[in-house]
Amino acid sequence: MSWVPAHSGWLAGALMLWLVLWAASVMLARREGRGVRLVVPVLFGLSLLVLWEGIVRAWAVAPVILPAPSVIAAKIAASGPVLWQDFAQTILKGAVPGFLIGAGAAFAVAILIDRSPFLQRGLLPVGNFVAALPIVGLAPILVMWFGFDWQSKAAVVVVMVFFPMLVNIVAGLQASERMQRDLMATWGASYLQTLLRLRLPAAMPFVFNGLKIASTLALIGAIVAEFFGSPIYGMGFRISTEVGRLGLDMVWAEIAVAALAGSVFYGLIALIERGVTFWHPSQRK
Amino acid sequence: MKDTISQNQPVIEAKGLNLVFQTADGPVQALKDVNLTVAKGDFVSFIGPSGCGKTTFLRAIAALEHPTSGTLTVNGMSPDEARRKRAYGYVFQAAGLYPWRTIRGNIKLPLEIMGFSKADQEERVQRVLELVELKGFGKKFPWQLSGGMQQRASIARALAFDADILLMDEPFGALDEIVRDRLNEEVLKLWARTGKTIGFVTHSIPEAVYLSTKIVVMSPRPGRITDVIDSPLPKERPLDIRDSREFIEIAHRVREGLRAGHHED
Amino acid sequence: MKDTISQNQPVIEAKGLNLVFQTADGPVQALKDVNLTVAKGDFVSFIGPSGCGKTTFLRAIAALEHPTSGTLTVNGMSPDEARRKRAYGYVFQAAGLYPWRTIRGNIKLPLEIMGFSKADQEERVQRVLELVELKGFGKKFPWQLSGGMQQRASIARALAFDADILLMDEPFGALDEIVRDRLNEEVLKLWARTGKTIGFVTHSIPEAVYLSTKIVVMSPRPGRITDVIDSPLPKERPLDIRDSREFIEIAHRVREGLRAGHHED
Amino acid sequence: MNRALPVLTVLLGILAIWYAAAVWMNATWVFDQAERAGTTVTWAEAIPQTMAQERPLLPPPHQVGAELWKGLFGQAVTSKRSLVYHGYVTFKGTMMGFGLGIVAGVLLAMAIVRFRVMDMGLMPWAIISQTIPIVALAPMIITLSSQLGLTARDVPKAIIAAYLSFFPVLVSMVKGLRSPDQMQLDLLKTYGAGEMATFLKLRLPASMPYFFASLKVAVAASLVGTIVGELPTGAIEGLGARMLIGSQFGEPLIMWAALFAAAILAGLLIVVVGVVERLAARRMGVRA
Amino acid sequence: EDVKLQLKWVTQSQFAGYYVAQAKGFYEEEGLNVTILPGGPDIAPTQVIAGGGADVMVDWMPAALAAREKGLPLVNIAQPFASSGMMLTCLKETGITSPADFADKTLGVWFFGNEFPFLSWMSQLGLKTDGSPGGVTVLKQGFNVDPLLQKQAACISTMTYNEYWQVIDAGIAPEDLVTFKYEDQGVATLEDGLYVLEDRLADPAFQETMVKFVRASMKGWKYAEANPDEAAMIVLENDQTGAQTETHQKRMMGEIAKLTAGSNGALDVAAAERTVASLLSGGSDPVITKAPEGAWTSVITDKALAE
Ligand SMILES: Nc1ncnc2c1ncn2[C@@H]1O[C@H](COP(=O)(O)OP(=O)(O)OP(=O)(O)O)[C@@H](O)[C@H]1O
Ligand SMILES: Nc1ncnc2c1ncn2[C@@H]1O[C@H](COP(=O)(O)OP(=O)(O)OP(=O)(O)O)[C@@H](O)[C@H]1O
Ligand SMILES: Cc1ncc(C[n+]2csc(CCO)c2C)c(N)n1
Ligand SMILES: [Mg+2]
Ligand SMILES: [Mg+2]
Repeated sequence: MSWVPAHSGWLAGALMLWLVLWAASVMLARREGRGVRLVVPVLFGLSLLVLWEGIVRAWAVAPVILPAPSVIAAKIAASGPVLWQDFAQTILKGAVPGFLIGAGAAFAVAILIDRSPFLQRGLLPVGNFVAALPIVGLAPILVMWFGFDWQSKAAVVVVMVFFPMLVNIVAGLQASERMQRDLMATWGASYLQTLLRLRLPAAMPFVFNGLKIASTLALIGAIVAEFFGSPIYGMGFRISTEVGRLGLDMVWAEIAVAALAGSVFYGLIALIERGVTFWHPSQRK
Repeated sequence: MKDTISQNQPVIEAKGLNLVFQTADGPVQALKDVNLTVAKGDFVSFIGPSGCGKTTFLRAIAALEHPTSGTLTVNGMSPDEARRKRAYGYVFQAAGLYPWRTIRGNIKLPLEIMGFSKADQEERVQRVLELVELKGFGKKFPWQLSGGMQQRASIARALAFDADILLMDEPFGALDEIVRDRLNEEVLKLWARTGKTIGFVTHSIPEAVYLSTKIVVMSPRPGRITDVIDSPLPKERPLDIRDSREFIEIAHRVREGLRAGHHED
Repeated sequence: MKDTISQNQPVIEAKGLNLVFQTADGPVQALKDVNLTVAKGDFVSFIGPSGCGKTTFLRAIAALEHPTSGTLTVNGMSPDEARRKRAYGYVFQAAGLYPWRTIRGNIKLPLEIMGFSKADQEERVQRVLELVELKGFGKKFPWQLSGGMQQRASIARALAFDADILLMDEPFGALDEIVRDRLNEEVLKLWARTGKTIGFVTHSIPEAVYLSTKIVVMSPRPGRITDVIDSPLPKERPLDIRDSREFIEIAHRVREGLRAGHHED
Repeated sequence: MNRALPVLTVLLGILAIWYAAAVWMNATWVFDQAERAGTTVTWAEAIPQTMAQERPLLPPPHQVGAELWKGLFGQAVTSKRSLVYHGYVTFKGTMMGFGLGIVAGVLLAMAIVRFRVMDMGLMPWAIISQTIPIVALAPMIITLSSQLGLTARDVPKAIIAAYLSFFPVLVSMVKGLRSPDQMQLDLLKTYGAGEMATFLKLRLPASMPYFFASLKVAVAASLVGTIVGELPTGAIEGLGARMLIGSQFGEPLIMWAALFAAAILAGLLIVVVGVVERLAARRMGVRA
Repeated sequence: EDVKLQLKWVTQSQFAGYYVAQAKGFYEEEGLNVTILPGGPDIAPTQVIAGGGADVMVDWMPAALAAREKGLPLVNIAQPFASSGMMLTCLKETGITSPADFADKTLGVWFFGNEFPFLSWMSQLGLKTDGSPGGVTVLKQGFNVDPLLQKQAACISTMTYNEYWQVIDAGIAPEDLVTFKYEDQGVATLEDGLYVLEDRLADPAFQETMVKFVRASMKGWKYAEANPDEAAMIVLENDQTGAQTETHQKRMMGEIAKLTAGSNGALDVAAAERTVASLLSGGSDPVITKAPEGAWTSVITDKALAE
């Protein structure tokens, strides 16, 4: 590969367009408002795509190495049903149920050990430690245990999600201020009353923090697990197979879907968070 | 007849109270040999430098801390029993409102916990909101109100379930002097109207003198009572009373008491 | 001769000053038609309810805000120029020491930024530490000191580069009354020793009366000056002066001024 | 002592569950084999057999322990059969990625705090970047880096590790660089300080506690990235490669031992970073 | 001269010839400095060579031809493997006795470019692979034989030299297994061949290097065939993970020798054309759509073998 571009026209054009988009972002960023918050990142992303397209075309990069965004876009448009099938398998059947089960189980365990400081003191360091482990290493084992279909993917996601969630929920349950707990005590509130009316609401910012971390983990877990065995559809399956077939445009199409799904997933959690923890200083307008 | 008896029966009675905290650096004697009798309808202020045990004593009364030795009775029973009988309304320095509940929701909270009926809850919320002049603010969230209003809401919350004893730990410490003046006047009115027994912690000498029928001066390391002053001021107290000779004399005595017990830190 | 002239030349002069903030809810007039002349060596207190523009005015003097209209001169020049000439030492309500620097490091900070020589820096740090009686605490970190000591360190920091004008925005608001009394005495001594011009914001009437040669009473919505009181108290002021007739009279006038300008919020 | 007891209890509990699960899961195979051989076994006979299989579905703890011991101490640390050696390879990758991630995170955070466009344009993409499954990019990272003349095997691994570890650093640093309050900023203004002085004397030192707090998360993420990077990218050496080979050649014990070696490495890294954090905190004058 | 060789999979006896040629100094004798790059599950040799990361690669012909259709002009310059080692291994207890019994069963298959022979076989059998009734259910098999042991699949793909023995090692007796070799079913495709990019071959200097490389590699292969145990030990020394075992590799070498036997490196054009035909006959979804032109050349082997 030479450093001198083969088609410098494309490069010049792309650079120009990039500059224009960039300048537009800079100007817009000075303004205030909701629309700006949305438009600027979109422009920013667009400017990167333009640069990418320009570089690929200018140096005539082989499509088996890095396809141009336009090629990827065409592939996405042409492969709707396949992409949907993969999405359904990996995200809807693997990641989402795993996420829900993992988070739910963490919640249940957190409540169960809530009354035992002893168990908490034991489980928290262990949980913190496990949360830092490369759990993905368990993927081949879980595929062996739970079979090829989505169950094993969900299992990987459950394991990956469980500990970060547990740690966050337990921390959240301890997050209420002493003054707030004392108030409950002066009213003679029971454990359950205190839990429902004080500690759970106070824990929500932590819970959502955990959910956000878990949402990206869930996606990675579900996709990686497919590398160790899967039916012949699914995002991880498609990615690994198409790399072997040099179908790089399809690989990028799946990556785009994954990024989109991940962002929507994350955005959804952030939205619910806004609704539930509207009172938290970080959420107030 | 009954009224007179209960008038004379002490509401709070501490005898030889000691309270020691076990900390990593060794024991801390937060209260040492504290003796105090508070009668029904008293307005008792606790004043003293930081760390002298004011908060600890108030918490012990509300059964939030347990004395190491000595006896402490509230309405003739143990603080724990009194708590179960809903004897306390407690107001902390910061308003301590739950940010996820509206003002109305915050005031309702103790009522829900104590199992008041829905109708009764509504009625009481209305009443105390009026009492603290926050009518119309029930649907706001705490952070949408100024500091003074928040503090009034937290007082309303403590009043809603009609506890005998109102304990306030530096309720106005975070407010500016003018707002504080007004709230002081309102607390006095409230006290006059309801006849509650009030325990009040403050750092401000004028505030203590202006409000109280009894001023308890405390001193730290170990936390103990150095002076108890029964105020000769009348029950009716306009703000101007603070420029009167009597007021200034009591204030002087309190200041002297404080200075004597105050070590350089 | 020269001394007399500079004595009479105003250090701070505001004429018809207006300052409007543009906020999401529309414009807020923080200062309206403010006129004030401060002479060299004056100790000016600003007092008034929350939101009356005390902080804004002090910030405008230090060129941290810019007036919408009117003129404001400091030593005969614009606040921006004066800032470049290092005319200001500013002390905020909280000590605002940087926790990652020792006391000595904190005091050095402005000196480093202003490019004083290493030797000069050392010498000045020593001098101001002595001035605020914190000798020997230079190597401590802020959190190892009590609140009062922290506040003294922050004053030392503002003194280190010998600014003409010392601006203090509620410097003792967070401290308890006893500590506050002591620091008030010390500020007075410092003022007497250095002859600096001091602008001082407070919420406390006794504090304002005790410290100032000139008390500026302000009132909110829009922020304006409602009264300027030149104090007849002598320069030498023991703490007891607060029980004197003159003191109580000025305090009364300030309180009346405040009450008049204070609206219910 | 009274901190160790609960942890020990929990660990003992986990061990007990593990043994029970091992018996239950491995028994299937014992009964299957018996059936193929046309004999029958009782549970009493089966249980010892579940404890010593060559290819157990779930190896019991002592088997993993023995294999781990063999891998760690059974040979010279320079041997390719030594888990210490492979642990070191993974450690090197982790550190490279960690360093790269820190640099990238800090630089991006500086740009985001300084330039409003960066804040509005870049921050959402930083979040989106973390929702992309990095493993999908691994093959392309390998070919692209070889295209650019970076043929060293460490490079793609480090890039993957850095990709995962830059994010926590970025988020914390943005928070940290923005942590000085208006008062602290104004104070510097009254001194007539410029942007550079404000950055060096205020923003940077103020961000340090946030920075160090993010390191624990970042180092863990970097380790995950390295192992993920070792799984597919050539399976040459490192703990990830051993896991893969263990899986490929039906040697579950090798896989489990590598998994636990990775856990030990993670533990060590976190402890070390924790100590660094505490030392730094002390230097920065933070209360103990 | 420097030569970089990209393998298709991890270091194992499957590639013994190259490791032997290196260890025994055959490359050195030709004046070559050869770097052997092991592969792995995420490494597509085709992609590596396209990106300039290697000069020559080992791959299966179906994958190379598919890449050629995608616009990556790969050319086979030598074919050390004469026959195919791929087969389907089934559990007898599932009742499978012939390919006719595959219908409605679950079969494990390798993907990542290794799936093409299987797909063309199934289409020749007329079995659908999309999971519809009457067809077969296909699983993407991972890196090991667990799906058979866990009975998640009725049959799995195995190589005669590797996975089959893992099934045996796992305790399943050969009598309990039924195997279908692609070779026997007439659907064999050419496995491990050497491929380079067409445009580079135009350069005479590169041609010369490849001649030397193929000559030395074949010398290595023949040595390995003759000394299987020694060859296996050389492979073991080159395994950097240290996780491979001697028994595995020695046995693998023994089986590999059977596949390289009879090849002097020159491509059997008839076999290549059979491969193409088999791939073209993929029914509705053929692996390649038209017969490739210039996908192999004998220039290199002609010169290398002419002593
Ligand atoms: N939970 C606790 N554990 C250990 N020591 C405590 C605890 N609570 C209070 N103390 C110590 O007991 C002493 C009295 O504290 P207390 O809070 O009652 O003082 P205070 O008079 O309310 O002070 P302030 O004016 O600062 O609120 C202090 O030395 C304090 O450090
Ligand atoms: N940066 C700003 N943007 C918009 N409005 C502001 C800003 N700063 C102050 N204000 C408004 O200007 C008015 C005066 O504020 P300022 O802080 O000067 O009052 P203050 O007298 O110092 O009050 P306090 O006693 O509470 O400190 C207030 O209404 C305030 O809300
Ligand atoms: C994803 C994946 N692809 C292939 C194999 C099996 N495999 C190991 S060696 C070899 C022959 C080609 O070199 C094959 C097919 C696997 N286990 N996993
Ligand atoms: Mg207290
Ligand atoms: Mg102010």
